[in-house]
Amino acid sequence: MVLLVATVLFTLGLIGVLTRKNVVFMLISVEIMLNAAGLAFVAAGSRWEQPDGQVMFLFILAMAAAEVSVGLALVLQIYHQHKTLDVENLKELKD
Amino acid sequence: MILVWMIGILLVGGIACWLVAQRNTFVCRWIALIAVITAFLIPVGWYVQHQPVIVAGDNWLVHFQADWIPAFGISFHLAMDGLSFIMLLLTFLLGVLAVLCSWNEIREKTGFYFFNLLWTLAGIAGVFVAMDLFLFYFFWEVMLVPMYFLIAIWGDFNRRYAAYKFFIFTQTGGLLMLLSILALYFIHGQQSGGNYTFDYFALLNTTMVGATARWIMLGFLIAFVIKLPMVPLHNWLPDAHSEAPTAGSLILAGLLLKTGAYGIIRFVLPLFPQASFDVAWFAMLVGVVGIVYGALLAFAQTDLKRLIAYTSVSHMGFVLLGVFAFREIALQGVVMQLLTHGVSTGALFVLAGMLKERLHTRDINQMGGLWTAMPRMGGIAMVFVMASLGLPFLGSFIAEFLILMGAFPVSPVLTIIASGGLVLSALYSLRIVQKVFLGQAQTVGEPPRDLSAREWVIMASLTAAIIFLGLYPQPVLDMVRNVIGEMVVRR
Amino acid sequence: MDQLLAYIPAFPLLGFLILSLFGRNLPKQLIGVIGAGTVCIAALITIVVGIAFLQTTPEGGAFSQLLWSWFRVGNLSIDISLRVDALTLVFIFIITFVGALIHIYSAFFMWHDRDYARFFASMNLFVCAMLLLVMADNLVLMYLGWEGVGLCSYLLIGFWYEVPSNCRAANKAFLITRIGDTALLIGLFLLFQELGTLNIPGILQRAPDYFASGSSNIELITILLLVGGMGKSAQMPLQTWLPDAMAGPSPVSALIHAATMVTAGVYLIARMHVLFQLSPVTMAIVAIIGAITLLVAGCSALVQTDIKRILAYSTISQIGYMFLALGIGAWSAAIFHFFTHAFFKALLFLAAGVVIEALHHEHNIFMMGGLRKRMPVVFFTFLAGAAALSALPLVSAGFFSKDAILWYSWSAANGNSFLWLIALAGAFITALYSTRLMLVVFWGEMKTPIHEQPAQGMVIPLIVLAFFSVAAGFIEWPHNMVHLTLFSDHVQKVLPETVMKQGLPSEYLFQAIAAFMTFAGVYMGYMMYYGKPGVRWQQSPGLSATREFLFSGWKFDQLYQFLFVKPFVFITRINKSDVIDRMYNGIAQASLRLNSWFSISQNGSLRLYIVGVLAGILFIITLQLLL
Amino acid sequence: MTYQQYLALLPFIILATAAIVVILLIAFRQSHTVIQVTGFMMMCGVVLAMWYVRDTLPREIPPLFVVDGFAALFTGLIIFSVLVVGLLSYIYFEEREENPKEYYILLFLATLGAAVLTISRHFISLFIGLELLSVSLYALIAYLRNRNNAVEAGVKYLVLAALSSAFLLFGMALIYMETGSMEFSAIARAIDAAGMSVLFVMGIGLIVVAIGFKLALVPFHLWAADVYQGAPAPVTAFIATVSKIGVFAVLVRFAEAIHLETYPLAVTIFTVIAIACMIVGNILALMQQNVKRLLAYSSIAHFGYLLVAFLSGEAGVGAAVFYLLAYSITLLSAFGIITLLSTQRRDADDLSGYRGLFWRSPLMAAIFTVALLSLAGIPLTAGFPAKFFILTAGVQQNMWLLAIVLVLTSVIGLYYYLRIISTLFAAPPLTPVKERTLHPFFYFATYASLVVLMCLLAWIGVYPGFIVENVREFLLIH
Repeated sequence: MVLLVATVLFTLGLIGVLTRKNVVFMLISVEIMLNAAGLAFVAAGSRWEQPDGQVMFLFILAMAAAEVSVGLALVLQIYHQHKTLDVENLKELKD
Repeated sequence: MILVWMIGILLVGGIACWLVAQRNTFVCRWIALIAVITAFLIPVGWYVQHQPVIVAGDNWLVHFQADWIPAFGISFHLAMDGLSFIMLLLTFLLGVLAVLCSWNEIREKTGFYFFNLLWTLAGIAGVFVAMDLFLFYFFWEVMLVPMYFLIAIWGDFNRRYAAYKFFIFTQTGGLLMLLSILALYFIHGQQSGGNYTFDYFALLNTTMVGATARWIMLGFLIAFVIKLPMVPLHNWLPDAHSEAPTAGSLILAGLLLKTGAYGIIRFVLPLFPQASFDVAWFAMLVGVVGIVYGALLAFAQTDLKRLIAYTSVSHMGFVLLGVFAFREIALQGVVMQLLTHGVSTGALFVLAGMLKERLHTRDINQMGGLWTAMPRMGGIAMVFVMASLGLPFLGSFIAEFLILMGAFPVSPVLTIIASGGLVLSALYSLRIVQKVFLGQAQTVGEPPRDLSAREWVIMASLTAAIIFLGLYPQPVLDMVRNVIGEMVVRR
Repeated sequence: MDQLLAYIPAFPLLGFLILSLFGRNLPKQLIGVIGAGTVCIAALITIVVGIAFLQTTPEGGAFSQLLWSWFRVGNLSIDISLRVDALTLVFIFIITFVGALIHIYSAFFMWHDRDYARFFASMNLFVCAMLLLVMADNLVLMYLGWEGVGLCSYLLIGFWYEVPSNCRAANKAFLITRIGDTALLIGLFLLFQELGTLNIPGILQRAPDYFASGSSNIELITILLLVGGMGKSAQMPLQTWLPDAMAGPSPVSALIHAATMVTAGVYLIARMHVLFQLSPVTMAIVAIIGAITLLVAGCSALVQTDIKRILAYSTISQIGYMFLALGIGAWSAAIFHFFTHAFFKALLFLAAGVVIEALHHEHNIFMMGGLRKRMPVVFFTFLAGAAALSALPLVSAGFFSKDAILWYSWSAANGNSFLWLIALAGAFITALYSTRLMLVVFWGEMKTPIHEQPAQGMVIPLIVLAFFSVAAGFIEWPHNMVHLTLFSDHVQKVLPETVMKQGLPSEYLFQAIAAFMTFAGVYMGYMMYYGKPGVRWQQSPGLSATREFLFSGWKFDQLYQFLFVKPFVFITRINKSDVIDRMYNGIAQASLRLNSWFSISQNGSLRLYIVGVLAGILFIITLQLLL
Repeated sequence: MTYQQYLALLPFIILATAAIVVILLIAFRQSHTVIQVTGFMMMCGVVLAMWYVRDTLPREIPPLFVVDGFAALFTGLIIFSVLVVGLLSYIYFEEREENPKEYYILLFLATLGAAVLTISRHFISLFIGLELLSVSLYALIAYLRNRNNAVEAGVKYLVLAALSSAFLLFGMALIYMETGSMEFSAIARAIDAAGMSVLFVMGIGLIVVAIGFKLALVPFHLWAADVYQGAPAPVTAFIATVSKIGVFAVLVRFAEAIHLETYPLAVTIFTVIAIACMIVGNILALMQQNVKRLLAYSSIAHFGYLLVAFLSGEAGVGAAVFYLLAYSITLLSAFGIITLLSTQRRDADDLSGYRGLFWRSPLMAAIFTVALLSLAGIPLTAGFPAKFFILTAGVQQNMWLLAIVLVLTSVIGLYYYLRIISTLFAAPPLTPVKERTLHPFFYFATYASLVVLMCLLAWIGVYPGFIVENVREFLLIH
């Protein structure tokens, strides 16, 4: 049941990443996905009555935080350089 | 041990050339020359010592074996029999000439040039004596890379294209052969109860069922016929030959093609007697097609070196015909053909190089009437043109005569068509003489000078070789008799 | 005596080596001495050997000498070894003796040429090769000589290489003969496959009990050999090269394209007579080819205007006679005709050379004329030659040999009236064009001034040859006249006697008819050409068309152009840049296109990349759900 | 935890301290050189430690880690690569205006992450290692933020990496849900007991996605070229070697634990991916004019080859290790050349810049040539035995399809390697490029180390026996 919710959440996040053009929103959507995964872990942990699921969730939180911090730093840089956050403008690197 | 010395001297000499050339290119040339000559003298001297052994006809004259990668049953195993010996002599003879004829042709980057030249020779020599399949493949590749550089750096206008084509064609074949080698390796390993080895003599007594054998054999065969080259896999050859520097063409035509034929004789026939016998008729057919097709193309060319290149396509067709006739006479003829074609076509390429040096063109329509200015070169050219159309008392005749003689009982029709190739060969060969040396002199300005002393030495030695082979081929035939004989009884 | 044989070809070879290596640095006198001298020595040795042979026929009927073993592979073993029997003796005598005369002649004839040394080098090499051809005791060595003479004829036809037409002629000669040679080679393969040897004595001795007479194999072998012979001897349909070969200097035409090389085919067939006797069909073919050739070539000779081309065509037709003789099994007659023909045809060519030189390289007979008074020596020698050619009875060598052929062409077992008639017609034509030649060149008023008389050194060979072309016949008389048959006695040590029909009319009758035809030819020629050279021909259009047709050698060249040369050149031209190359370029193109397609995906858009990842996931998931 | 276990972890502890030490040094305002040298020392320390504890292996540290010969091999490989990368970084960053010090922290953290991956036998350690690696990589890639495209590359990598780790996590969660354990061995046991279910298979699939992303396998390869191009040359080297080695290590370990080769499904997937990698990678590189991108594509292809070894199971591991060794040496020397040639403004990634290099500085060109030949797998270079062993493994398992595809695609690959080589040897442009003489000592140190790498390539190429033996020996420790 909870797994289902997690799956839905995950899918939503995925859709968000796909549809959004703005880097910040993309990051947010990724966060949603990560948390969906976390939720899944918690669910699994509760299923087997183990603490590991929740432990894992903590790790996920930490990692998400680190990731977001780096991500936002990069976003700032992008804004400085491109004066926009639209990923469609990030196309200097290509064949 | 002498085999190791031979190869080692070349490798070391090559590096020495490269290093010395920074200061003094003159010394570097001499180093190269001396290195090759010593390498040449080693087998000769050995022959002078051990003559009786050869006459006695023990197949394997010299052995050298050392561990290399024991984990995979790979050993550094060199051995020489009559066939290898003959090929080695050819290799070093042409090697010396190659060094000589690039004496003045190569102006810049001399050191690196001779490095590549010597390493190519080393690789070729290795191919002729390697008796461990891994080692064989190793040398097979080693001779390509320096050759690639020779073409790509010192080549003619269109060199890069030619170099790619050469390398990629041969590499494709090589990798397929590698696959086959591996397959053979495992099959043998499983048969002999976990004795995994790449050793030629061990693998010789591997038994395989028809289909497997045929596939594995194809892997080897493709690699070798690409080198040979066999129509329709010959397309790398005209470009490579025509773009390479003189010495490059000399080595390509004189030696690299031979490695293909050598491979067939040494590996394909003994390892897969039955399988190769099954494809024999097809191979002979393709060989004959090659003879005719190459001749037609040769006749059409106007670029001298390209013309000569196609003639070797035609001549190598004879090799294919002869090898797969599985007759002693034919196989002996094939060995002769390897020698004589090496000498004669090599000589023609050297001539083409000399002409290019003088006239700065390879287009035969811009030549003509050169006999007046260069009677010596004309005479020499006449000799080798006659060799390429198979005139008796020149070695090529013996070769082609034996091949056809041997192939005739096997397949009269194909042999007759192949003999028709002799007429075609007359067509294109005479065209060379007529376009280049006969007719009205076309060159404006002062006439080109005749052969210099150095060039005279080169051509004279080649001429002597081809005539000797034509009038007294017996030593060669004796030398390979046992090898061939074994081959014939195997199948 | 055996040990002498090697020296016969060795001396010319020596001359060749010296001249080709150092020739450019030697004084002309020395070159001439070496060039002619070596051949003269060879001739002397030949005569010594010949005398020895005639005194005591060696056991086995031949001298033989093994020089060294050439190559031995499996059951094939070929030696470099020489063998001289009665037949060979005739040939080497002609080669060396006539050759020596011609060399002496050329020493003066070529004096002003830039490439004096090259000329003599090639000539010596030719003599050497020709000697090897006839002295070889196995067919491979013979083939060596066979190809060698081909090479030399190529070199000498194209001797004046600045003129492109000469080179073309040389190529043509080499290629057409090469076709024959290849057939011959295949013949050798088949022969070896059947008999397991290529040794001439071996073959001759094994063949009869191996082959059933007329079995397909032997027929095939002999036909292949015959084609080889046809190529060298310029018989139909491979005759077209010989007239063009006249591009070479006159001595060359005399030696190679009249006396010796072109008769190699005759030699081959005579040499292999055992095989030919075993194959009646081939024999018939040989006879017919000879007959046709002699007629066709004779007709062409009638209308040529170039003096050397006339002689060339006449050569073809005379060799036609020899083939006819061979075909009907008149072996000794054929060889005898070769013997006499060598003298008078060489003579004619050399004399023609003198005339041409004297008239500023004028080849057209209608620009000559009136030389009778001015160049008496040449006139008389030429007369002797022409007489022999047209076989004037009893006063010319030609009569004795040709009369024998005419007689046998009816009386021999394989002969018949048809062949006889053709031969007769040939005789008539021969007489006609010989007369035409004589009259147009030597009578009438002079059209081109003479600018030099021949040197003494050139005249002497003429006289010697003239003597022989009169006297050479007297060693072999028809049976019904004088019982003197030295030649056939000699030759028949090797060649079988001619088998005759039964119940024939008297031989005198035939001789009378032959003589009559000859005189008729001469008379007609006299009627047509005396005083008013060739006028009547030019008038009527129908005739001039025929004349044109004959003049171009029955349009054979055009035919071959159309049948072989043009298609071949076309094929090679269209495929100049190797069709197969397209395939590989195609592969390369394909991978490049693939590359451009793939790199579309690398357009730098992050969202596309995400889609890519998603696609991957979907792919994997679906794969999982499917399996 | 016992003393023995601590001992076993010693190398990794040293590695961790390296990062901290650097932080402290920065706090004390030490110069770049000092940091560089210290870092170098620390890395050597790690290697020594590894050598020191070698005899006590294998050692389990339940539940997270296991330190065995396999781990030792891969860690050694990683550390070796980092040593070279560090060396390259020095001269590279000395040229740049940015303050390079923090760079080393990130470098060592990332290394730690990779190292942890090699010893992890548990999802948590796997996850931690992976994230340690990737988070530091985001920063490393975008380190030279003022150079155009660095940030772009960083963002691209970040978004995609985060996405992939989301998949990884979800996959893990599914598996955990299914098996009730996050330990590889336990999972394997659970599967053997219960058999596979849809969820488990899904989980595996999602994990494969993450792994595939990190290894830049087709179709998760699209980021590779851009990131390689955008990142600073040393970092690119790092991504190409260290991170991939670590991830590959954990992949192998996981596969071994759950006997991946026994699931036909997984084998099929990997086969398809491998073939796709070989083809797409080589084709994409054909006409590429940018050396860094080209190397990216070639690395895609090379991991395709590597998968062949991976698919042939136990037999392949040795081959894979050898291949990774040869591959990393090769790539490092190639990137070394790129670094040496890079100027202040931009990395030397344009092929036209290499025209006629051989006649300008033969040694550099020689190194680069050898590297390229090794990538092409030509004898006399390490690449040849590497490719040979992989083929051997493939043929041994009768994976003919893969073997033949490998052969044909490496022929295609030949073309673009030759293209670069012939550019190196082409006639040089008229304008000579100015030589850099800054910091000669480190410059030549790097130069020398590159020469050493080249010799190493040649040596391994001619005499691979030694390496093969040692690798086998190490692999036996478990």
